[in-house]
Amino acid sequence: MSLASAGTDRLRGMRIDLKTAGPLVALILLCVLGYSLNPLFLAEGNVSNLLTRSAFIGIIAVGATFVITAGGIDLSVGSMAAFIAGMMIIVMNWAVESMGVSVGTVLLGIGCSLILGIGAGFINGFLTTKGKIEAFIVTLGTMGIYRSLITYFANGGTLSLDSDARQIYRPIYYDSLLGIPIPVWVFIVVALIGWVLMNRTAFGRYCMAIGSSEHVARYSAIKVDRVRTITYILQGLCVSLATIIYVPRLGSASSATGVLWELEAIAAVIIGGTVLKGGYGRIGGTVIGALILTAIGNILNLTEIISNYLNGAVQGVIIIAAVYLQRGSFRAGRKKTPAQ
Amino acid sequence: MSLASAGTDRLRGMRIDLKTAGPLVALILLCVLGYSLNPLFLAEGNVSNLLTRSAFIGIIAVGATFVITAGGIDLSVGSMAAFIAGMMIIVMNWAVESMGVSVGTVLLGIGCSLILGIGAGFINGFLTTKGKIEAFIVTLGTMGIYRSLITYFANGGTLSLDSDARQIYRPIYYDSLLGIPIPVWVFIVVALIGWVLMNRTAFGRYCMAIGSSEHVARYSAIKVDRVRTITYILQGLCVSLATIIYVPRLGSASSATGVLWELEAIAAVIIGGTVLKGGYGRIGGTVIGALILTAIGNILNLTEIISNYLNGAVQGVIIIAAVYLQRGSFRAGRKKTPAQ
Amino acid sequence: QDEQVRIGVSIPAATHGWAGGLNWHAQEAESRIEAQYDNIDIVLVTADSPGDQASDIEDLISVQQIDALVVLPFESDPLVEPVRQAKEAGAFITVVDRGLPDTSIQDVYVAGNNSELGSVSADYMMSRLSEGDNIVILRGIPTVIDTERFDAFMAGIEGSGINVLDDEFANWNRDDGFEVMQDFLSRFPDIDAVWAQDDDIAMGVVEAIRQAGREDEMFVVGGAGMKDVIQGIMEGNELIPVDVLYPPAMIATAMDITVANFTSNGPVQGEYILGAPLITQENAEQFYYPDSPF
Amino acid sequence: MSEATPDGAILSASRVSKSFGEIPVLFSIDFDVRPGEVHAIIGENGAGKSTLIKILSGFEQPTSGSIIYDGDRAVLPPNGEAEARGIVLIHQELNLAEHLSVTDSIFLGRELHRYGLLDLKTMRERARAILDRLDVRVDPDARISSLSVADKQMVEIAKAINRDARVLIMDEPTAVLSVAETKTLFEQIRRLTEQGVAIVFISHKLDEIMALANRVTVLRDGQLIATMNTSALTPDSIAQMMVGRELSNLYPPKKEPDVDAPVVLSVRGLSAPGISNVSFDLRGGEILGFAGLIGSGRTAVAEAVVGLVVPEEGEISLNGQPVAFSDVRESLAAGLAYMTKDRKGRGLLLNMGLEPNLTLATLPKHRRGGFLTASSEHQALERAVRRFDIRARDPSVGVGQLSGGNQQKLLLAKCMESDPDIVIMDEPTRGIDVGTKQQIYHIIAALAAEGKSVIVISSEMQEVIGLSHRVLVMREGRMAGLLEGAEINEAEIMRYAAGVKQGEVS
Ligand SMILES: Nc1ncnc2c1ncn2[C@@H]1O[C@H](COP(=O)(O)OP(=O)(O)OP(=O)(O)O)[C@@H](O)[C@H]1O
Ligand SMILES: Nc1ncnc2c1ncn2[C@@H]1O[C@H](COP(=O)(O)OP(=O)(O)OP(=O)(O)O)[C@@H](O)[C@H]1O
Ligand SMILES: [Mg+2]
Ligand SMILES: [Mg+2]
Repeated sequence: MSLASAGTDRLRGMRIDLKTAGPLVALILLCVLGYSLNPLFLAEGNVSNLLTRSAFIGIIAVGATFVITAGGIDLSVGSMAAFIAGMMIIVMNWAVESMGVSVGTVLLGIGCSLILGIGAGFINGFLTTKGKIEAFIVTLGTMGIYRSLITYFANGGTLSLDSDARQIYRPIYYDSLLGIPIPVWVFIVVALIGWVLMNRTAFGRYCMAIGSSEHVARYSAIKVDRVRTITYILQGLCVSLATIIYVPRLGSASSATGVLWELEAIAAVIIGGTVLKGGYGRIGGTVIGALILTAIGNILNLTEIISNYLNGAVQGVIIIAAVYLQRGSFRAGRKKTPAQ
Repeated sequence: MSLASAGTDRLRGMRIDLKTAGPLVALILLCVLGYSLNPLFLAEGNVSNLLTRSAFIGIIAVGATFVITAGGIDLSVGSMAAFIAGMMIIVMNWAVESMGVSVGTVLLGIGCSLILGIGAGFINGFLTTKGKIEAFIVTLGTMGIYRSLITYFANGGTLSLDSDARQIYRPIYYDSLLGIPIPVWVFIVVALIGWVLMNRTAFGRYCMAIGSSEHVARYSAIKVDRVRTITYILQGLCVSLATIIYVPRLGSASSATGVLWELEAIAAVIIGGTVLKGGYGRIGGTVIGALILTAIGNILNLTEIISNYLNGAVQGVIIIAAVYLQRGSFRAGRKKTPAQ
Repeated sequence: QDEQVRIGVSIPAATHGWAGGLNWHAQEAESRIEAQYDNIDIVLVTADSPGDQASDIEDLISVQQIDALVVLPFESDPLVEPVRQAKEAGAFITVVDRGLPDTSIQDVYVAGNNSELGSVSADYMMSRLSEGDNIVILRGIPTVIDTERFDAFMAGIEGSGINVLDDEFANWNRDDGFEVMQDFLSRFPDIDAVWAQDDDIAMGVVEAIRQAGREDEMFVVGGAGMKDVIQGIMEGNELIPVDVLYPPAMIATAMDITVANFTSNGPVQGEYILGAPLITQENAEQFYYPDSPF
Repeated sequence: MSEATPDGAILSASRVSKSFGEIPVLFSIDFDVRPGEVHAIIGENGAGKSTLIKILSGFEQPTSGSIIYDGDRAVLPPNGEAEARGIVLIHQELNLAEHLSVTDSIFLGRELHRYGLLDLKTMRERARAILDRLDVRVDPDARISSLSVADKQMVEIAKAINRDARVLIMDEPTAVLSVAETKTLFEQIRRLTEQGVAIVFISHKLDEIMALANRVTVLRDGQLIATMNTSALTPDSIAQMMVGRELSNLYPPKKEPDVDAPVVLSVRGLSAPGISNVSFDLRGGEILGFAGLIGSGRTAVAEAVVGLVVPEEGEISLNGQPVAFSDVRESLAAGLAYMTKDRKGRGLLLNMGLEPNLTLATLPKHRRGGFLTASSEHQALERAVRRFDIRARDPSVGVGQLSGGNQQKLLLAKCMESDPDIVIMDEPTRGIDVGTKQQIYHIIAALAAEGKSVIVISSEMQEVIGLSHRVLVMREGRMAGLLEGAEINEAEIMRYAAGVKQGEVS
């Protein structure tokens, strides 16, 4: 009669592994494909590039995992990133002009980014929860607003960071620690914190509860609006962190910055096995999803066998195939535990 | 004891009106705004332009209403439109070359469009239902695929319709019937059929039931997969119809055709009051949503008060405000009939 | 001589007409050059944003291990570092169209000239219009290229007394060109000329003017050198009487020059300015490529 | 033995077994039902009743054994398609799409057409007629989401009655119905049996079985215990067959609360959507029953008290302090817990396991240093399983796959997790078998004995009578009467509830 036997526990552990295995299998197949097309795919330099690149989308997607798990959606992340990057540059350039260059300049920029990210996330959250407007509309609106604002502040051109400030800031993107690039460290830390938040705190549980049934959550003494708003703030924070490591990469921002990142971030989340309608979130899957997306882009640059015009088609086919593979093994493990 | 008096019937009528009134009020306010900014906004020529323009997005959005109501999503409509337009032009040019120009050429193009639209819709539906892949991923994939294919067939450039064929085809966009442009007629007919399908047939009920709870629908002996697939086919058909009136407008298609139409179509649907998570669809609202979106763009072109760079921001603010207004009055009418 | 040379070419993806032409010319040049020289391999990659392009260049360096890079930057500033890395990895650098602020990185610069496109258009406008005449402007996508063209044009007509009624973005897109022009036409009863600064936009503008039946009131100036437009000019089209060249073929030129660095005896260096000449009925023929998709 | 159809049976199961994965649930069951009879199935929670009738209606396929319908061996089509062949099932859990209207729901999958389009008018009229016949006062155009659980259940019944059933199977249709509604339902069932419809009926309420059924089949742990004529049985003997032991005293003896016990909860002039001017006091150690018909506003009172709904008017004070909860979190922190009767829609996350559901409302208790400790949640579940006798054959499954009664026990456990001083239980024993009911009644009595206070909202009149010290009867959103001591009996409650007698309460 007692249910908690060690046996079932082991069983459960295995099932979870099987679930996460889906995206992982897809990623491994992709790597095999990459390697067979060009062995340099697995060369250290390329792997390091790939990981560093996936950090942007990955960090943003970790935030998106919370939003989506709690039943929301955020389309504004790409423009938000562009806007924050632009404001960081403006603030840092201003600081250089008025106070000269120092590490403080960069810290000021970072501080500004954090505040803007949290603020922007709060606005999205507030409008969705208190304004009771569909998240899709709110974030479609703010998407347009941030994109416009960066265009406006850049006067239709590019905002570029002062070259001295850039010199100080540069290492945050280009340097390594223990052989691992700093953006990858940031990604790792964000993913770990995200994982702990999702799986080991009440907050994560609340997100899943709200996404799976708002009514049940409310009747279970969960402050639905607050938790929802926090997911958007987390998303904003993640965008801000991604921007902080993005700015030193190119030292500039324009209206072309971050275009379509929202689609990529959401795709990474879904490829990772999180359910778009909410209720079930997997940070580990999201990380792998981000790696898969970045790897697809990278592999397309490795070969010449197909016309450039067809890049998008190949990308589309691989994404569909990756998710299909994943669902395949996922279903096997799921027979007994339908996630929805 | 029976409360079924004429009174409640009247009440219900009013309630529905009040609900549809939400978007309508927003549209009227927008018109007032437009008129006050530039009286030409309500000039006959402009109104006719505006209606004609809204036909594309409107027709596509009618299809999207079904997909979304049944709990799905289709991101591929924009690229699908570009792809279909491109194939129509290729086929018609080929027909002109091999058989000379006649009305048959245009009919051939139209037939090709219908087949492609239905086929593309079926593929989306099949992959989502039988392949059990999230609609978001499937249609993100096909979005990339169609966009690539049109780029490929157009060799990265523009496909242009043979000028003689164009002469025959042109009236479908530019002519009027009883003073109303033909595209507007098509829009009206599609919207009416859509409304009847949604509200007066079992199919519409099934869409709502599936979107509301797939489980319940399945247990009510509804062929869930089939209904879902049909919604995607309808969406494909709508895209095809929109493309048929689009091609004669400029007689060309390129990789830039239909970019972001998917976002606009979904936005029109949501602004119209359909619930993004499914279960509740309103064709009338969608039509108004499409008009609102087109009107916003038009108003921005008619005035000079704000920097061009900020167009997107104004658009964003208006969309959010429109939906807020709508929700406002919607809530008032909803107190007794919470829609969710 | 038989040493293998790999040349990476990084350009923006074919998201609008001009970029489509760019892609076409790049591909044509690739097959032509690869057929001509056994030892040269060209790797062509396309990007959707400056960030993408930076990634592409990283990949060209680390995976393809290129000997030379031909790059048409999405935007100038953000690509300085990635291109510098290619340089430091030992590649020969050819920059096309949009110059990098740090000119020491490049070995060769093949320049288009956006400002010139603006000022040549302005000169033509002034030659046809007089004080008090009205024009409307349809701009591209809000980016550096567009801003440079626009600023140069405005500087060009300054003081001429020509009124700019309004300007709106048409996103280098025929549909937007059509719709924006429709709205301009309903708004302004008196328009004497339209500066569309891009042939794709101009095509849309022309349709809108035809629809309104106002072909006789105004003329349109586009830009780039799309074959349909040039054909029209050759045939004496009055609605689009001239065009300002901004040839997407410049990428092929740049690739040829880069190849020359490896095949000819002397080193290749310096700037190749292509300029933005005015295409008129007299000289149109020499700019007409009937096979190009653009 | 051959697969001979038992005499006159329209639908029968022969040696039906069922396992989910490796877990066996039914073992070689024989069952049959004849036209015009009511055949009841009873058994403990998780005994396999719902599984059996799902097999009988095609929703599940048997692992072995066969179904004989109309004299022929049949493989019934899945997903309710057997309805077309005359086998209609009312599921234990509500099976309605929240966005649809009442009429739409009643006709879902069976729409009426006219000229190829939906015949809305006729459908609405028919829906109204059926609802009237069932004495249900809901607008046929109302959305399902706006109905109370009981009304939803009535819509389910209306939906089933509307089909041309030859076999009508009902899985605990009365669990949330009060006496009056149950009576109308029974009238309809009798009408149907007279027309020759075969009825399979599941209920944990033994008196209903005695009143309605011709034959009774008892299941225990997936085994067939016996099929007998009702006339040969008494409630006690059924209970004994079910549980396998003698059931004495379903209700624990009432221990009168201290008259001097302080008033812990006081409600004055409370008005909210659905209710107006409700006032009552609750003392420490007291069990207060809420009785009334469907939609009389009992749930609405509870929801207004705990802050799920913002009251329009009135004062609530807790231990003498005025309070205005705007959120369940606040009322829970103040020691006031509310257990919803809508376990599927409001109570449990069906896609999640037992543990996260149990601890959802009390997660902060399981935190150490800000992080959740799995062992602590684990222990909580073990305690709850023991205390409420929750039976899950495979504990890692989603809660949605537990048997209905076990879901209810989990919901009870979840509510008690916060260790409240005052607990409002809405239909606490909905779908729970008699054996466990006894246990739960004892738990409730023990709570009161500890000095805690309990409000029991129940449609099962016996339950209210058997447990409560005082009973508040509601009618049409107002208090109809407050009964004490010997006044607490069925007849008196009915009189207030039906409006025959008007209360002297202010
Ligand atoms: N889909 C399923 N997957 C796994 N186990 C299941 C499934 N459906 C039911 N079970 C298990 O089968 C057993 C019998 O359940 P069933 O619902 O038939 O019980 P029941 O007699 O109806 O109980 P109750 O009176 O509580 O409704 C339970 O242990 C339940 O957990
Ligand atoms: N928010 C609300 N707005 C309008 N009416 C409401 C609201 N909440 C409840 N009602 C109505 O108030 C009445 C009382 O409902 P309630 O659910 O409290 O009844 P109940 O006594 O618990 O009966 P049941 O057994 O049917 O649940 C119902 O008719 C219900 O439809
Ligand atoms: Mg090559
Ligand atoms: Mg059951």
